[in-house]
Amino acid sequence: MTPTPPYTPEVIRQHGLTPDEYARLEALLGRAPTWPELGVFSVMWSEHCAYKSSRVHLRRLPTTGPRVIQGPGENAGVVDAGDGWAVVFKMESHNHPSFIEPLQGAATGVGGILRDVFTMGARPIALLNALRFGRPDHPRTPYLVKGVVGGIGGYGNCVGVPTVGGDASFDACYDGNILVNAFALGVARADRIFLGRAEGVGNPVFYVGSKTGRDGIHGATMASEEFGEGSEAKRPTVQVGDPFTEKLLIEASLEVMGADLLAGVQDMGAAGLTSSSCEMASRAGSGLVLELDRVPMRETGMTPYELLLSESQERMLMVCKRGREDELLAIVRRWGLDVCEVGRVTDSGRFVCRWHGDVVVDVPVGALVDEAPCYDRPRIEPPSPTPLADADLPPMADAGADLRALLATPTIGSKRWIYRQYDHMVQTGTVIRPGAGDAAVVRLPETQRGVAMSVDCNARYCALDPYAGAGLAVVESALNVACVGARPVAVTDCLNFASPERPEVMGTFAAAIDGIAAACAALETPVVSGNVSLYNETEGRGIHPTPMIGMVALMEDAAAAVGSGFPTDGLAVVVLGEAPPALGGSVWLGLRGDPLRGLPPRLDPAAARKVIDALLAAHAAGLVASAHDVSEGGLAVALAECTFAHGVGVAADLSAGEGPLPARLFGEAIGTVVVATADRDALLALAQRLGVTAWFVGPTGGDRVVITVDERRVVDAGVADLRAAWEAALPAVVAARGPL
Amino acid sequence: MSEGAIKGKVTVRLRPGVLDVQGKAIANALADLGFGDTEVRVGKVFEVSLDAADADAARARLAEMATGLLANPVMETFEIEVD
Amino acid sequence: MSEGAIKGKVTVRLRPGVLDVQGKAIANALADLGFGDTEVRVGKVFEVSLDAADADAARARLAEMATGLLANPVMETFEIEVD
Amino acid sequence: MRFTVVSFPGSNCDHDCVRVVEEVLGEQAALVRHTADDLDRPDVVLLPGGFSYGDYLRCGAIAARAPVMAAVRRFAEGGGPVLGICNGFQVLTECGLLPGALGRNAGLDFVCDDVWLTVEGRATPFTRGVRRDAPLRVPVAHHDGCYFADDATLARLEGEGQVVFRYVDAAGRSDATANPNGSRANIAGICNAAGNVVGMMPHPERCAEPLLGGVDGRLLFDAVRGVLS
Ligand SMILES: Nc1ncnc2c1ncn2[C@@H]1O[C@H](COP(=O)(O)OP(=O)(O)O)[C@@H](O)[C@H]1O
Ligand SMILES: [Mg+2]
Repeated sequence: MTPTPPYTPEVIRQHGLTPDEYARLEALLGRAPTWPELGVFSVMWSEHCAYKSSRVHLRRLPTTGPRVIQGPGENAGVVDAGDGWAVVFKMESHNHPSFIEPLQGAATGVGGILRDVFTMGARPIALLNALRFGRPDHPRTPYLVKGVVGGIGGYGNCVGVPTVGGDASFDACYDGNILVNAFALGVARADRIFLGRAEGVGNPVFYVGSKTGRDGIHGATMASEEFGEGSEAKRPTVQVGDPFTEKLLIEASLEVMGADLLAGVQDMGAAGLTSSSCEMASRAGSGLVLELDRVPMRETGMTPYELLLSESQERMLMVCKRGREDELLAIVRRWGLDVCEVGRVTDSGRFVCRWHGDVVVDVPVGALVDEAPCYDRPRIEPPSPTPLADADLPPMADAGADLRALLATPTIGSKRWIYRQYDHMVQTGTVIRPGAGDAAVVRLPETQRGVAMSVDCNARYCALDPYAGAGLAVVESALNVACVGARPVAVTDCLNFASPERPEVMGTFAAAIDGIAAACAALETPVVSGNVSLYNETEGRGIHPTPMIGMVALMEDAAAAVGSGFPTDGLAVVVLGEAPPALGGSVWLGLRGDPLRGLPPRLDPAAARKVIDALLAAHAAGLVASAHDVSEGGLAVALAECTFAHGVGVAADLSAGEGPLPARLFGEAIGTVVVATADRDALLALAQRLGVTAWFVGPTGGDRVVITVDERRVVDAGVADLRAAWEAALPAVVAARGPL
Repeated sequence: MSEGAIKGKVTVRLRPGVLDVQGKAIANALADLGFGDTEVRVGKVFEVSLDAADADAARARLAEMATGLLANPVMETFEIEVD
Repeated sequence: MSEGAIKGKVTVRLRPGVLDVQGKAIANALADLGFGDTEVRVGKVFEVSLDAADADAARARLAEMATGLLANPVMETFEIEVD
Repeated sequence: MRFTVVSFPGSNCDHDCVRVVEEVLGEQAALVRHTADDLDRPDVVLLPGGFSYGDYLRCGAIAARAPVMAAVRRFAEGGGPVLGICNGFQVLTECGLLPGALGRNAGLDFVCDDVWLTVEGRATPFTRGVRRDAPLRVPVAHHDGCYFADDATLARLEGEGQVVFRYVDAAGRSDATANPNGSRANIAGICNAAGNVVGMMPHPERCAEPLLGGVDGRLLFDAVRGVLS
């Protein structure tokens, strides 16, 4: 039976509302909500939809720029790509569902982010994903890795959008709370962008796509709650992805948009029908009336409450221009999808739902959206990291053995096991495939241009210093795209944090925002879309702050993109940039115990900017045969990685470096790049002219990685041997058999 | 496997209410092929030969296998039969 | 589907000579999990509700569906049950 | 010359095929839907890759029964050149235009990677004149590419020169390490008894321009163009 007011405190709590929030809700309505209304407020006022803890801080991000066509606030960000083309992109988390059911959780994460992109009228042309798993030997890790990768591949492969890159690493802080962040990018004509607005009083509203079942009811509130005992009981709410229907939905939606039949459109994502309709009405300042009994249903006996809250996948809400209904119906039906007129746009400013004629929901849209709670939660400044004295550095006996060990960590090791399961070539536009370069490059259809993409975040740096760590994620992803030859233009983010109700977590969140803001400002890469995922903790143990950054970059000529591997013998290897190598938070320190000590790499976005400019100038001058940025594992690991693609060795002399040997070899100097060039003098001259330090370290060639410091050969290892260790890392993790 | 192996069967089905994407596609295909309106749910069957003292022991063992590996309790239920 | 629908079941199995890679992988996994030596064959089961005059008619129709779509005779065999 | 590309719901390499025909070969392409009863004046028919009907049930099974397949069958039986790529190969085996079947990869995972192929057997419209002395490098991307046929069928295929492509390593050796999916006899592609219908798991349309890192796939399209003109 449908519960009626007065609601018990327990019922209110189950809807994720505090007593204060509930009191506010009643005050706004001037009465107690009906049961479906309570459900509607519960999702619209959830952290997931209302960004209630993060909104005050997100305002500090730079969001505008000459290329920005659409910043945050719509389903995805839009950036001018030149010649009348635009790229549309966003990143989103699906962490909690993926921990509960890794395959479907990850799959539906991909489905959701794709809808955010094609709902804007853009054809999706690339997917990336950023994954964080627990420690490699945690009993559940193999199952989670296999499930998540299988889910991402299963969905992306079937819809025919290439998964061209990503990032994956392992840390005990994710043992009870993995991260699955999915990124999608699409392309559209810049003057044909569709917005999520319920425009035009009297326009009919159509429901398009899969039928509604009881999937994921309360998914949005689940994503806003920490795990604990009892999350097992939430299991039946798992949503199942249907990539085949999504593929049809992409084609049908783009065709409907191409025929200019729509006044507004939005996918039904988290909180389904409720959030899509309320957000569309709110953006347009209009109102909506929905006839819920007309919604196509998959199960019998569904209630208005369930229909409003269901998170069944592969559904869209389309506001049709009046008089064009038949054309819309014809197109959608030709694609074999369910479609039904379910309501109309009104000018009432109210969200009204009827059930067989009876009004079951009637609330002001403003109360759901503008009046949603917004908190400036208490926060504690993150403590400053303390430097690690040279004397406290663990001893290093054999640099060659350490290099091999670093390459064999699953965080640094080859990700081929992952991307081999992703169709990264469908659509015949992938110019730099996963593993081939520091960023993925896809050509923009109908042009010579390329778009480069990279996702990055080093959470250990963020744990030590959230301001620097978050800024470094921006810097690193910008360096990645510059390595392939593209100019960074804009950012999407996915801010994964623990509970905002803990002041120390909120302190890291605020600091991370400032770090991103500073780096994005210096690099002139505004944030055009993003997502916040909070409550990433299990029984009070939070993840490291993990502000994932997705960087998008453009290049005039996709054919000019270069990879990260040394292509031939006889090139000069030059290190550009002079970021000081840091061992704090490094993977090398992790080999010897706790890595969360010392100072993380220094954040210097202005210096990084100069390196990027120099690198792009070198690309333009044809001086770059390959480029790879220094990151986890430091310069020695970067050099070794450059030898793997083509089996071309290197002899590097690092005597000119500074500091103790482990720092010179394995210190993580974010802001330096290893470039191979056929014209050493020209590259050094160009760097000098642009005021960037450039340092010739040696020639490519042979089949060994040889590193000399002060006339001592500290590393001398076969390329094939190192590569074997690097390639075995991930297969070793997933070979372990664990329970579900 | 020894000669005295027992044969059992674990049938795994999607929980009611969980979207069956295959079933949906197959029902559509059957309709297109002129089989009329049907409802289809797709499950998996694992036929397992195992060493066990008797049928009851085999049944218990199959139940453990089903919970630990063959079925995903988040989305599926299972049923066991032993010859 | 009308109320008087009949429920039937089509079980599809790989032919004996066809290598069952999934079954083999599951047997390996079971061994790793301490279930000892087993032999596993994986099949599919289609539970179909259809309109039919009686059980025999339903059985005939299911056989047509199996030959026409549900099983691939090159690799698979099928079996039909009607409640 | 006119290439008809048949598109099923869930096909996702249909536009890639059209692109190669129009932009790389400079020929005409027609995209024909699964409901069509006519193939729109084709000289060549391409069944593209993808996940027709989601690959639910078995890959290619539902597409093989789509209305358009009657026209494909007529075209094939009349001797017209038909190439099924990946999902298209699965459709051709499911509808009986090619023998055997394609099952789950032996490694159980989806595999997207470059592989090497030798061109063998009789000269089909898609392999006439294509080099046989060095392997071609062509990508695969599939979950169900493990070719199966019973012993008698396999013997017939080998005996009649119907094995058209075989997985090999870069040096041309055909052994288990070069086999991405466990196919019997490392078979990557076959043809029918008449030789005009060819199915292959690898994707030649994905390596027909230098920008994409390879051009060996173009050889197949050039071959059929040469045969017909
Ligand atoms: N989850 C993933 N999905 C797809 N590709 C991935 C994933 N993780 C890593 N990759 C790819 O593997 C390659 C190596 O990644 P990574 O080790 O992070 O390199 P780098 O140190 O240069 O950032 C890149 O091409 C990257 O896109
Ligand atoms: Mg990385």
